[in-house]
Amino acid sequence: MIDIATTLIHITVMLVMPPLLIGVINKTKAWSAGRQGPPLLQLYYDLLRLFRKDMVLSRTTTWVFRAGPVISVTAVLLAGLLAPFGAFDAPLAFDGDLVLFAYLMGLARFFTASAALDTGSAFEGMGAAREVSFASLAEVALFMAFVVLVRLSGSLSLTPMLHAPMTGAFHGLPAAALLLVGVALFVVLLAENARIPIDDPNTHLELTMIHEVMVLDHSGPLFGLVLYGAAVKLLLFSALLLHFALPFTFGEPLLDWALFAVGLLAVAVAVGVVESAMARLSLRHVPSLLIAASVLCAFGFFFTLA
Amino acid sequence: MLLIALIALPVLAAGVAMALPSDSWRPHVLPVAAAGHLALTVAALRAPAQDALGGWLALDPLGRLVLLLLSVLFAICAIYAVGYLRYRRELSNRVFVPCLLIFLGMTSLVACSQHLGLLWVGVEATTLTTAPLIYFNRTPRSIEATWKYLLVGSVGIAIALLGSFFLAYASLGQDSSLLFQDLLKRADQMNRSWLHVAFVLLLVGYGTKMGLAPMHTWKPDAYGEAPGVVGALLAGGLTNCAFLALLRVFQVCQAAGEGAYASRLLVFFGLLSIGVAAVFMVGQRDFKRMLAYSSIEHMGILVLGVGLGGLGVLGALLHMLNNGLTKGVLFLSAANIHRAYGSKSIDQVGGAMRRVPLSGSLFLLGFFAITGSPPFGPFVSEFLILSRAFAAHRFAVGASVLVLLLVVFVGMGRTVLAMVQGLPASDSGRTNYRDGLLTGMPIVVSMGLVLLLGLQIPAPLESLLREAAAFLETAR
Amino acid sequence: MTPTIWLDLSVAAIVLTASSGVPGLALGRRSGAAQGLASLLVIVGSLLGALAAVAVLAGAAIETRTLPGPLPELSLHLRLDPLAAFFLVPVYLLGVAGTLYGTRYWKQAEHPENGRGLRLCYGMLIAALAGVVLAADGFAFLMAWELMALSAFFLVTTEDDRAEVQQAGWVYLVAAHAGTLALFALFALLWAVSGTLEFRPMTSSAGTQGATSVLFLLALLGFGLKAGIVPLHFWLPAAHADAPSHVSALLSGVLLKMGIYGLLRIFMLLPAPPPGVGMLMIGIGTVSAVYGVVFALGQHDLKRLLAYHSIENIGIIVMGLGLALIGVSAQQPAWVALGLAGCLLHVWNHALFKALLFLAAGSVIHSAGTREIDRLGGLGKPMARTAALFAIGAVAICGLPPLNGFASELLIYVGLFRVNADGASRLWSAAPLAAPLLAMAGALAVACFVKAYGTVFLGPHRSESAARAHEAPSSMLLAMLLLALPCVAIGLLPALAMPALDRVVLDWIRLDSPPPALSELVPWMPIMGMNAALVGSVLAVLLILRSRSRRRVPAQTVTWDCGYVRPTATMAYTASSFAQLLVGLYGWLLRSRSRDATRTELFPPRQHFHTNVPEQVMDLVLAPLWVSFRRALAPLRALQHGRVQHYLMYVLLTLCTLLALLFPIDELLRRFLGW
Amino acid sequence: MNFSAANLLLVGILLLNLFFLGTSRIRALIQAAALQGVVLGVMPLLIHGRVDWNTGLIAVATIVLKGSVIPGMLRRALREAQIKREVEPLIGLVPTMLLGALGTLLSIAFASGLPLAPEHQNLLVVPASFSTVLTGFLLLTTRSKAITQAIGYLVLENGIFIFGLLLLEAMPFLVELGVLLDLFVGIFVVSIIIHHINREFASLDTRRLASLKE
Repeated sequence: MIDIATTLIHITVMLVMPPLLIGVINKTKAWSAGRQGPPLLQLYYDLLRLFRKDMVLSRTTTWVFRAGPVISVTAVLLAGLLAPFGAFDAPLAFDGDLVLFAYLMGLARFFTASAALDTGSAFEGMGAAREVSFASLAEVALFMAFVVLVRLSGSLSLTPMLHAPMTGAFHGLPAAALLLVGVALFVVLLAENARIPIDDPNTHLELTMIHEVMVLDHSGPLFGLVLYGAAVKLLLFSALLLHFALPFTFGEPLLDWALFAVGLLAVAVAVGVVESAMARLSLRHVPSLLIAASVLCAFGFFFTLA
Repeated sequence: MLLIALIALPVLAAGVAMALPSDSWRPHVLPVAAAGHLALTVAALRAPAQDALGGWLALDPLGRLVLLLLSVLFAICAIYAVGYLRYRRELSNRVFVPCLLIFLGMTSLVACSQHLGLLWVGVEATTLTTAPLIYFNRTPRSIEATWKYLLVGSVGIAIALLGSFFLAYASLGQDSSLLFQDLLKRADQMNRSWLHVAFVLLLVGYGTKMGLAPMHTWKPDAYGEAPGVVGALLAGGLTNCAFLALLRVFQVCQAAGEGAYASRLLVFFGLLSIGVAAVFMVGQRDFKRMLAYSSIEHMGILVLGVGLGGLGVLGALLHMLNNGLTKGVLFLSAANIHRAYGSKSIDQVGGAMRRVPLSGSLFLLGFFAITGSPPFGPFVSEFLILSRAFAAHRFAVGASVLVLLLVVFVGMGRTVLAMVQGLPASDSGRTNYRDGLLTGMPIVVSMGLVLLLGLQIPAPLESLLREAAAFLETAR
Repeated sequence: MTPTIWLDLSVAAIVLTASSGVPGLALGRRSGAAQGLASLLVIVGSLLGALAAVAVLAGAAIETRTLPGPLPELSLHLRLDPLAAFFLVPVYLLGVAGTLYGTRYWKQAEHPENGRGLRLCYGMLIAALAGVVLAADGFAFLMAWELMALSAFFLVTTEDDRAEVQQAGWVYLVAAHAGTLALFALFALLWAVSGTLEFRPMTSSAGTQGATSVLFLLALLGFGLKAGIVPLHFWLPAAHADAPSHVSALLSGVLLKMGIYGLLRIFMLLPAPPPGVGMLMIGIGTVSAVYGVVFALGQHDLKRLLAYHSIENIGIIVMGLGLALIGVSAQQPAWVALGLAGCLLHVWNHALFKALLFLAAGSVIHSAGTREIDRLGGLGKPMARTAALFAIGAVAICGLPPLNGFASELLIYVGLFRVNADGASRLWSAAPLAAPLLAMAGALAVACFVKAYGTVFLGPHRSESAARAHEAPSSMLLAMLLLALPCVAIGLLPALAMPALDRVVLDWIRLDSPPPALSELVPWMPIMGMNAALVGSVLAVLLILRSRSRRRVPAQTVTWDCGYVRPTATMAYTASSFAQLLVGLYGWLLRSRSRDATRTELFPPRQHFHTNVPEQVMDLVLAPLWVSFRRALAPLRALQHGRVQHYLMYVLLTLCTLLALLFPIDELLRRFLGW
Repeated sequence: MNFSAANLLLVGILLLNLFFLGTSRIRALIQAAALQGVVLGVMPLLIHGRVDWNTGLIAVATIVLKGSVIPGMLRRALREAQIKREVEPLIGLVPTMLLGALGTLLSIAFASGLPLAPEHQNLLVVPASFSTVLTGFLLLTTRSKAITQAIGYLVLENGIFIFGLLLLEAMPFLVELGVLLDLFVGIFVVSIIIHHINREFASLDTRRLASLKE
């Protein structure tokens, strides 16, 4: 049955591919910097190593510290079941799943940040504070985008919503609205996944980090879960974005999957390019960027009203 | 005979009290006389309508209502007075006690009298008998208060007399009797312009006695300086006598078809009184004067209700009872707090709920009752009056009353809570006063009555109220 | 059974709870027996009442009864319909939990002075709350309403020896009385317009159009003051923060909801409102939600923080109500169903998790002795159970799956998006814009509760008192568990709550076409599946980790913290610093006042930094207004200046004016010349 | 015949009012009050026309009370209060006189608006009573000494009494006596209080009685 097949592919892609994206990003950055860079599969190696390592726990911590990464990975993976990949329906699609998608991310955030505070370290506290603060603005942009999409597609479920652009039924203002939403979603992607210009994943000054600094104390399998979860999150948002970047389908499953995979890698490259081209914004200016994203979507909404 | 006994008994008791030599025994005449009077009142209320002195004395529903209130309130105050006077041994009560009794007699006379002139004589007599009561403390401030009370009150009463003459003259002509039922009969032939002038004069005159703004000026002084028990009797008894007189005049006006004009004036003075009271209650530091202004406010509510007519009248009559009894609670408990701290300024008084728990709590409850909180009586009557305002499409009136009530609540509440809450200030004067049976129980009783009126008005009383309202409305 | 038993049960419950505190007055100031008896009475009464409520929600017939009032015109009507039953459930649940909690939290032996009064008013309050929802006419409603306000006032001022408590109680009292007066007007007007005090749906005749809008505004004022919607919330934070915790739980859990109940009840009576009303409600709700959570972020006091979150959640509830009203005006049963269901379910949910949080906060205060978040910390170790319960409440209040907050917010989201999806360009097509703001409120709530939970229960101890903290006694834990379990149950299996909601919606709605069942509007099956998967897999992974670490015991060390050998509590991130970024972002709204002594000399001495967020409406609007009002009155007070001559002058002037009015001046001149 | 004589006396009363407002000496004030009392005592006989028991008794009582007893009490109060015999008006004498005159004119105009019973036509009773009441008020509001205010109250009562003359038939005898009695007791109590004021404050200046405010 094709459905089962799709689901299986969906899950495998979601489980297997994420670390590759990170690899691609780093490779891109390395090349543009004229360096050799780590191998594409570096993260896979890291993960394997981490899962084999022992844990070191701070005496200050409680169960929250351990539950944090677990819950966030689980939440993100479950959210992945709701996001349609390319031309295919998501394994689960129902009215209102968009809310569940966003709120599962929120759950992940809650426990990541709590786990960070559990260590009682000033740096991790800083990271947690920034994470939750910026997320509150990213959330607005995300839901604004949803509002526009619901308006255009007339449906309350991610799958039909995101497939709407592919129907190519939109011209004029609605099309413009879609474009704006796409841009906004890209910004959200950068923010949610702690990429430049919002955050610099491999800076070496803890004071300026957001996501990386939250997990300073995690080690061994826990740290592995954290890294993996981050990668999956990146994949999911890229998948959302792809519906705007490549709004068409061949109608032929294999080709479509190929297209989707290529698309994901392309997004990774794009992220990498952005990271090598741009500098990190100072924290003061991050909010304005996110607000700008929401404003774009607001324009989109008014286009749809017209 | 019953009616004459109602008036004579207290006067005789006054004589007895005057004759008694000992200051410590004399007060006990009060409860005895009060009990007798209460018994007579109940008998009179049960007995069929009767009259005495050729119809000059009779009990119509209005009179019954007022008489009942007076008798009950006096009984409460009489018991309290015994306890109170024990704390004031330094002062002779040779004048005080007899005057209280005469006051009872005269108010009963007002309640029973059916004759324009006799009514006036009664009211004037109450004025004169209360002057020594206000002067009980023998301080310069109390003299000042008495002087103002006497002067303003007497002038007001004089104007009322002129008004009565005018009313008499307006109906001059055929058989010239000044009995109210005759006046009502002849109302339609009355001369309009005389009637108008008469109503104005009587309104100002008896309004002064009632304490309607702007003729209220004597009230804060008198209530502030008089002993609490006197304040209770003035606020709950005397004012209602004046209200009764006003009602009778209003009735005549209605019978003459001038109800609209009279109602307009009543509503106006009602609003004005509530407003003035509100202004002076905000930031009032002397709690007895605050109670005086509260009394002004409620007189305003009474005339407002009557002016609005319909259910408003029923509400006003009910409110007369509620206000009288609640004022009893407030003045008596305030007096206890005054005793306990030796001051009536909220700068010295604080934490009364801890220093005198019973009086403090009763004072707080009384505050909630008088500001129209259920389950107490005033809530019911005020709700009736306000609903009437809206039902009569007097939206502006209703709205402004509500706003003013809020201001009153804020002003009064600030003072009351400052008194009862918190810890007693260490420097505030300690006195030998403690809540006792005699000074506590009467207040509890009247609080209970207020609660009863709010939950379930006894059937006989209800029918009495309805008769009275109907009696007032018949002329309309 | 006879169909009249349920209302009788409710009345019995009212009597039992109302009288619960009375025997205690007779017993001694320190007698624990009195407390036990009172608690028993409350619990028994609550169980009876809850039984009746559940029965009606489960489909028992609607009953009405008339009790004698002070006057025949004012007899008291009672009515137990689904809406009332729905609100009765949290009343009694929280009543039981709070009473259980109180037996240890407010031991008579430890509070001989105010313990009895507290219990008396506690029972009274529960009874009054039940009375409010059962009342079926304006008079009975007002009566119960004001009783509720008064007993709540006495509860708030339990510790009236503290100045801030007096102030909080006073502001609350004034706000409550203002609201009651507005309701006075509301019901008087209703009486005048519809001709009866009983709650009967008004027939929208021609004359009532103007009256309807006035009634709506009065209701918004009167009930809004109670519900604490912005800007009528000014009394709320102080009152809820300064009351004893199990009282705060009741106040914020159910008392606020009475404002919502009142609005729902009034909208049952009024004819269908214009769509503008619904939009207005959604606007108010959104503003309240964001305002509440933003101010919560700025708080340093655990209970004030929770109090501001009540404003946020009331905002969410009002959004649902507004959605339902839009549905009514747009004749869209689905919108009504979703909006109303979201509103109602969130009423339940907020009652549950907010009470849970207040009780947990109470345990913290009880054992650590301070409400200052920054002086707590690391309580997760000594108070593991309390911490876990607080965590449940925190996740739930952030509306995160798999707990109950998500279910109700999902209903509202779906409703908003549905308006968005099948709405032509009409006035209400702007409504969906509320969704992103609701999302923002949610995200900010996450930030706020990460701050609260992380600073209070996680990290190092920030003070001696925190270090000495101990676990709460079992009765208090039991009370919290009583609230936490429903949170989890509704969260994991939201479908269970739907039949009750359907019944209320069906009874409330007044449209030509009946509303679709909620289970058709929102697919609960996949959601419950996701919940199960989430919980299951998390537990599985945790078990794997545990077994693994049993095999290979993880090394214990200090927090790495970039190489500090001996990290101290002062190095940990404080709640204030945690919120700093957002507080700065919303500085234009918060106007946080900071007092820091930044020195510049070489060896600066010990320095202090202190910030606080004032309560805007109170400090910046009402207080100055009142002051200027009093200043305006001052000259008038000169009228009573003690000169008897002038007093007599007033009399004379009044007299002359009235007489002059009798005689128009031209008339007077004519006669004078003619004479 | 009688009526014109009555009018004559009424005009006299009007003049007395002006004198009340004009004089600066308290003793003179008391004299004038006494005189007015006597005049009032005569009035009933003139207006009533014939002399019968009621009117006679009322006349006698009036003359005795208003003419001698009450003025006597006031004199005693004045004597034992060792004070300046000056009136000490709060506003000047002349303005008060002018006010009084204006008041008289207005009351005449006002009275002309009220229809009189046939038997009382062209009788100055109403204007006279009005202006007397007004005079009393002016004394009460513009004079500072307690005793002068007492006199003002007395004059006020006189004004009302004048109007009462129109009602001799209507108002029963008892009431008339009751009124007189009340007035008497009133003045009596007032003079007692004056006595106390004098003892407490060593003065009758009511400007000192202003400690109770707001």
